[in-house]
Amino acid sequence: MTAMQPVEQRDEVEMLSLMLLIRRFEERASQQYQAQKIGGFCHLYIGQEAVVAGAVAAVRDDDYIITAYRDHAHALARGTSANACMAELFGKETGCSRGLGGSMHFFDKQHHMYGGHAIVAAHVPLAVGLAFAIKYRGEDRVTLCFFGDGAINQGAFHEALNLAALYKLPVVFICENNLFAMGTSVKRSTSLKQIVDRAEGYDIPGEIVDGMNFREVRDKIAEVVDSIRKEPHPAFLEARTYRYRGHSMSDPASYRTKEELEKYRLDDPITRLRAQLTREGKLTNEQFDRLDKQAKETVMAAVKFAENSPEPPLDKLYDYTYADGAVEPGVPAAPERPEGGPRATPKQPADRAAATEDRR
Amino acid sequence: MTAMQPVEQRDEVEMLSLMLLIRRFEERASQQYQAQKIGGFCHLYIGQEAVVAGAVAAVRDDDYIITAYRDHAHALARGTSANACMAELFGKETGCSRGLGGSMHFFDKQHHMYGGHAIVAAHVPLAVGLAFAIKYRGEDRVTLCFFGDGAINQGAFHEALNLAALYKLPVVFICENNLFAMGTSVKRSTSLKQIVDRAEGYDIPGEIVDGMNFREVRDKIAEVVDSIRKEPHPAFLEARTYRYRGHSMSDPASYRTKEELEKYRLDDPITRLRAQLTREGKLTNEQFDRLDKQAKETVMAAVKFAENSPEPPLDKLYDYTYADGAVEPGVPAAPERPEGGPRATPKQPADRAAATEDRR
Amino acid sequence: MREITYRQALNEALAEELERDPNVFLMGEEVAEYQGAYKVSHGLLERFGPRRIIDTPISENGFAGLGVGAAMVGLRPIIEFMTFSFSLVAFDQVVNNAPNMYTMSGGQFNIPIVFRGPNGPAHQLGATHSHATENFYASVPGLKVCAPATPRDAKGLLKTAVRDNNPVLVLEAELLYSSKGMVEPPDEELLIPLGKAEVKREGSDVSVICYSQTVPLALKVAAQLEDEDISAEVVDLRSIKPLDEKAIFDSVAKTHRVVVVEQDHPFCGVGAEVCYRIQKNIFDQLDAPIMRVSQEDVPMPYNERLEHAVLPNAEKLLTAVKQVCYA
Amino acid sequence: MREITYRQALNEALAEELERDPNVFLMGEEVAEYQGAYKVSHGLLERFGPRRIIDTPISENGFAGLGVGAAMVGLRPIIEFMTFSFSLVAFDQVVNNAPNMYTMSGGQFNIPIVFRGPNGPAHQLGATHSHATENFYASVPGLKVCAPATPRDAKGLLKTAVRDNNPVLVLEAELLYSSKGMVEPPDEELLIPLGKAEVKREGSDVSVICYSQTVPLALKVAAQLEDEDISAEVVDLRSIKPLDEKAIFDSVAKTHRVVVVEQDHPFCGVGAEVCYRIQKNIFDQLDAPIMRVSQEDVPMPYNERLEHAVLPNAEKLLTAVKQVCYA
Ligand SMILES: Cc1ncc(C[n+]2csc(CCOP(=O)(O)OP(=O)(O)O)c2C)c(N)n1
Ligand SMILES: Cc1ncc(C[n+]2csc(CCOP(=O)(O)OP(=O)(O)O)c2C)c(N)n1
Ligand SMILES: [Mg+2]
Ligand SMILES: [Mg+2]
Repeated sequence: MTAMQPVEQRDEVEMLSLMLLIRRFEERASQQYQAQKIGGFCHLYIGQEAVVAGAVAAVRDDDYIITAYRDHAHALARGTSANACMAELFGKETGCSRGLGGSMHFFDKQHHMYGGHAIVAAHVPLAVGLAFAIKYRGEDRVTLCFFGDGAINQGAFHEALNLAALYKLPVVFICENNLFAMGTSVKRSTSLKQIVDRAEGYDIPGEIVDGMNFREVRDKIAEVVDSIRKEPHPAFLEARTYRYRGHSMSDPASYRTKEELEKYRLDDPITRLRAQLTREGKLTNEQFDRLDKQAKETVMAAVKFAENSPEPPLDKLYDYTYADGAVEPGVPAAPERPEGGPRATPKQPADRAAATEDRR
Repeated sequence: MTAMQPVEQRDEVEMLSLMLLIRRFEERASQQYQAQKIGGFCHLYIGQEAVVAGAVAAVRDDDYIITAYRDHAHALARGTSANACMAELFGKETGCSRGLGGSMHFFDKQHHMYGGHAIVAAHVPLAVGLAFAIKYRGEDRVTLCFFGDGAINQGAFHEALNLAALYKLPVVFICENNLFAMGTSVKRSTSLKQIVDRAEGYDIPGEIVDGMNFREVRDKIAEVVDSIRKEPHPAFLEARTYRYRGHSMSDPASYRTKEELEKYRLDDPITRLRAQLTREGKLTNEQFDRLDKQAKETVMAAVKFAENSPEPPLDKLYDYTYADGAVEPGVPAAPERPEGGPRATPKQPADRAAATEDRR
Repeated sequence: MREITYRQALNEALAEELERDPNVFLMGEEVAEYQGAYKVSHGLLERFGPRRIIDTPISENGFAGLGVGAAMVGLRPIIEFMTFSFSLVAFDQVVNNAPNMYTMSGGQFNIPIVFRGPNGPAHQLGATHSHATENFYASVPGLKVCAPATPRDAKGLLKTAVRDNNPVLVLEAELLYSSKGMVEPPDEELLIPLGKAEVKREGSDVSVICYSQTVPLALKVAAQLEDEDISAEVVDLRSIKPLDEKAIFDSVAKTHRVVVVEQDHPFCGVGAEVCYRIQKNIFDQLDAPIMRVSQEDVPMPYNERLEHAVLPNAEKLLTAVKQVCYA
Repeated sequence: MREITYRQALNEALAEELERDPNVFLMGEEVAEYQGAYKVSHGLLERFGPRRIIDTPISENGFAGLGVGAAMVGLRPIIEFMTFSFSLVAFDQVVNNAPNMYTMSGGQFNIPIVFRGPNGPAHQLGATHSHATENFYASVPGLKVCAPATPRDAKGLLKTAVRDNNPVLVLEAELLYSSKGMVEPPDEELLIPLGKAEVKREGSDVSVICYSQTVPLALKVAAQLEDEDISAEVVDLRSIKPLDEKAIFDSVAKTHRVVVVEQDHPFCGVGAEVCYRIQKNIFDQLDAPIMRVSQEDVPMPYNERLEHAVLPNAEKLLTAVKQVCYA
């Protein structure tokens, strides 16, 4: 890797705001989940905010980002509105995935957020595909691929890393090591002393960063990304972090001690960046409180927005299975639509879903 | 790994005979394939004999062995008769898999040969399961798992190695690196400078051996196995070797040079062991010729045996889908048998394969 | 008999079989220390120890294969998939290694393994987490597949599966884990054979063929139909493969009308197979076309209302029954 | 029109689409330097270079996923599985990521990808290498599946698949790679729509519904049946999904008797689906139960004679036709 280069970096106070927004968003999501406004699974990122904030602070808006199911923060960090995120959790049509994806499947094409993927490690090959497309087109973008410590023991992870290394693709693999995959500690899932060593098995340069420290994450990713833009190659970062909450809403997290949790809480990424900025005279207590208040208000407004948004219409049920059209006209597009559905499909009038026949 | 320990080793002249038997068997198989006595795919091991011979010379008869589809040699090395091997290639009932497996699926329970597996790397988890059973039962056996250089980029390989390391299972992963996976050279399939480095990614001890040198393979495996018997753990060996023939019978192997092939032929494992033994006064030319003649005769006899053996009977078509019986009586065993089949299945008279209804 | 939950019934089955046979072990993600993602293995680690109740990393293909390998030398693994949606990353081990080994080895290696875990849509888990895999697996020769709907069937089928000498998939119903039902006391050995359906409600006008999560649905609709003077017979397949043709045919011979209500997707699903068998064998008994009620042929949406619309539900089943009854 | 092989037809389709659209690339094991394991991609590396014709390691799940990711940002990958038996290790990417993405993203990301390669039993390759995967994939919403039988269909369907905005599986027939047929000259654009069957032979007594490797079989048997005064109509589905119900129903309305001859396993197979649709929609048109001829429901044995007995073959098809014709 080349020596560190200065990069244009986003304002740190702005990034602190982002971390606050993420924190407040998820606290509120947790509350709304308990109130049964949100269904399915819901995995909170609280405690890990410095990782994604540091990452987006180090890259351009048109770089690609992709992650697993603990993904609210990644969308928010990318610029997806709190409204669209909350509405997605509520399953509303105004959600970032139109209410069809849910908590685990956030997508935002406009902001180059490529999901939200719920099969552990299955998105790592996708990330390599995004990076492949960058190189194929001769662009200087970079793909950031986030995943958990539990993902590194999946076959998909392995195949993807080897391919990325072999084809020298511009992708940063960022392992958010929060020490646990559900109730399984890293020590019980991985034969290695430290996760980053696995990168050696592919000849991919790897480093460890303190995932509770916004600046360290940002600077390390900036350095890596700078090197990649000059000459595409993969890189691996192990970001050591911690989730304060259980794996998902239903997990009491009894597999870890109160002391451990408290230790990490003392190292809180928001408190830490706040202290750094305050110490350096870049932030007053009043400013911080204002930012926090703003974050809370944004999130409250998002809850209202979500509540008042419409549900996805029933008559569009068949609209999101097959994309319309084809490069050439004359090729029928969507099979299996019910008759008389909202969109005309004149080419296959008889061809409706067999299961649908009983549904009027 | 502990220091090398002397092991009870098989007689070297006997092992040279084995290598000759493998060589002559495969030459004859190649000829019979061309004469269309053998169907399907047929992958020859010629050139790699020292690897499997060295391996079996270093372990006990009751240790477990499992490999991929280039498996004739592994069965022969384990003690499966040339008759049973050739009959299998001919698809005869006397074959080691009753003519149902074919070249890629040799099995021999009696000789602890657990296959013969044709999906690349899919047998590596099986090997870990064999090793798991050893440890579960508190035995001191070892599992030897053979696979090619092409297998190390499959997800199954990765997951299996991590599991073996995590559970400290008694298995030796032996990568028969013959430099090519079909037409793809290792350099084009793997991001690493040397395959053995991948073992580090699992904290598994790894070493390279000269796979053309019987004694080196044997001694290294003996050393590793000795260490494993004392305290179960996985180990990794990269055996550098070469296949003289194409990937399968239909491959002209035009992706490599004549010079490369010639270079390796000069390093022939049989010639090498013969020279060592001759130099040491343990083998005369006459003895060697006799051994070779014996090998050829055994193989010729095997062809005759195979030719004269019966085909698996048609009326047993449904006999090998479900194993009979259960631990407890009263549970119907095999579903979907045609009516009036050779075996009584009174429990489900109406339950015959739908597809079979038209076959009388 | 006493009333226990489906979850408890599975737990008892596991405990009894672990107790009975030292070759049986349970392996999967979070089955031990966490007591099971859905608590099916609650208490087993404490009782049987870490040698036999084994947590794994997230490596379904790896540990499914480990199980098959261990079964080759006589162990009897029970492999838990946290859900069968995750079995898709282990697909090759389940459909290639487990069921083919017995054939490929000419009968030398049978694979006495159980793959189990919740299968089918649960509640708002979205497209990746709502797979109903029964038609995939039932189409593979060498596998047996069952999908119990009641605590009693869950216990009896799982115990039988563990004792079977072949790979058996026990597809559990996540939404039924907390449902209750009468089950024989633990000192009475309960084994329910694979391949035997059960008439869960007698009727004379129409056969509603169902399994797993569609059984309570069918029973509910059957009760509703009573008010409209339609007498529905509810046939719970219990096993998908082997399929109990006789029980199906017996019911159809009585009612002459059939609706299959299945939790998988329609295309090449269980309903299609049942339909083929009926029309092929007792064509003349049919007074109306067979209808199926299944998932709509779309990936599962997250939104609750849409999910309900995609699932087989009471409205759809009622409509289908009336249609085959020309009511 | 000129006569070319099925292999050549596929090769032309690939070359024409690579030529037409710079977003199209071909990736898979041995597709480039080796010229394809079955030589389907012969000459393409030389013509289009290593940027667009890309050899991979043996990592099906990895490069299938790579393709899906590249398709998310507008590339149009053609992913070759050396055979579809090896697609089973990539099953999760093919059935979870490719078809679900469009739904899960609320319509933001469609996945214009082609997965192609030989599918179904070839000749004595044994249980692991003989998988017919069409019923697996056709049951998954969001995928389209075609299985051409002639050079013309192979070319026209593959070209259409590349231009489709959704994941399409092109299941090729290894045993037909060297078969010949008439195809439009290269300067005439040949696109055959997905979801359109073709009557490959007109007849009036019985509809034989087939696809891929069973089409030549059906045609051969139809010719034999002529001698016995049975006029068989041969309907080549060409696409499994979407399924051309209309073409099927039109033929059945004419013949009133149906045999489906499929290359997959019977249980939850294509034949079951076709049967359901027919009886459901035109029950009254049927003069006899529908019969299917498929693989026997056993893992494929290596022995040639047994393999022949397991496969759908002429004897079985003849018997089935006579049975539905009560002849
Ligand atoms: C293939 C697969 N197996 C199992 C699961 C169930 N599961 C969801 S998240 C998870 C733990 C993942 O842990 P990690 O990768 O460390 O991420 P974290 O939750 O800590 O962010 C598991 C086992 C899944 N979604 N996919
Ligand atoms: C999953 C899978 N993908 C592809 C194949 C086709 N295939 C058979 S052997 C082979 C090459 C394997 O090479 P290697 O592992 O080096 O073993 P060698 O043939 O050199 O002994 C390939 C690609 C397969 N059998 N399984
Ligand atoms: Mg984690
Ligand atoms: Mg090799």
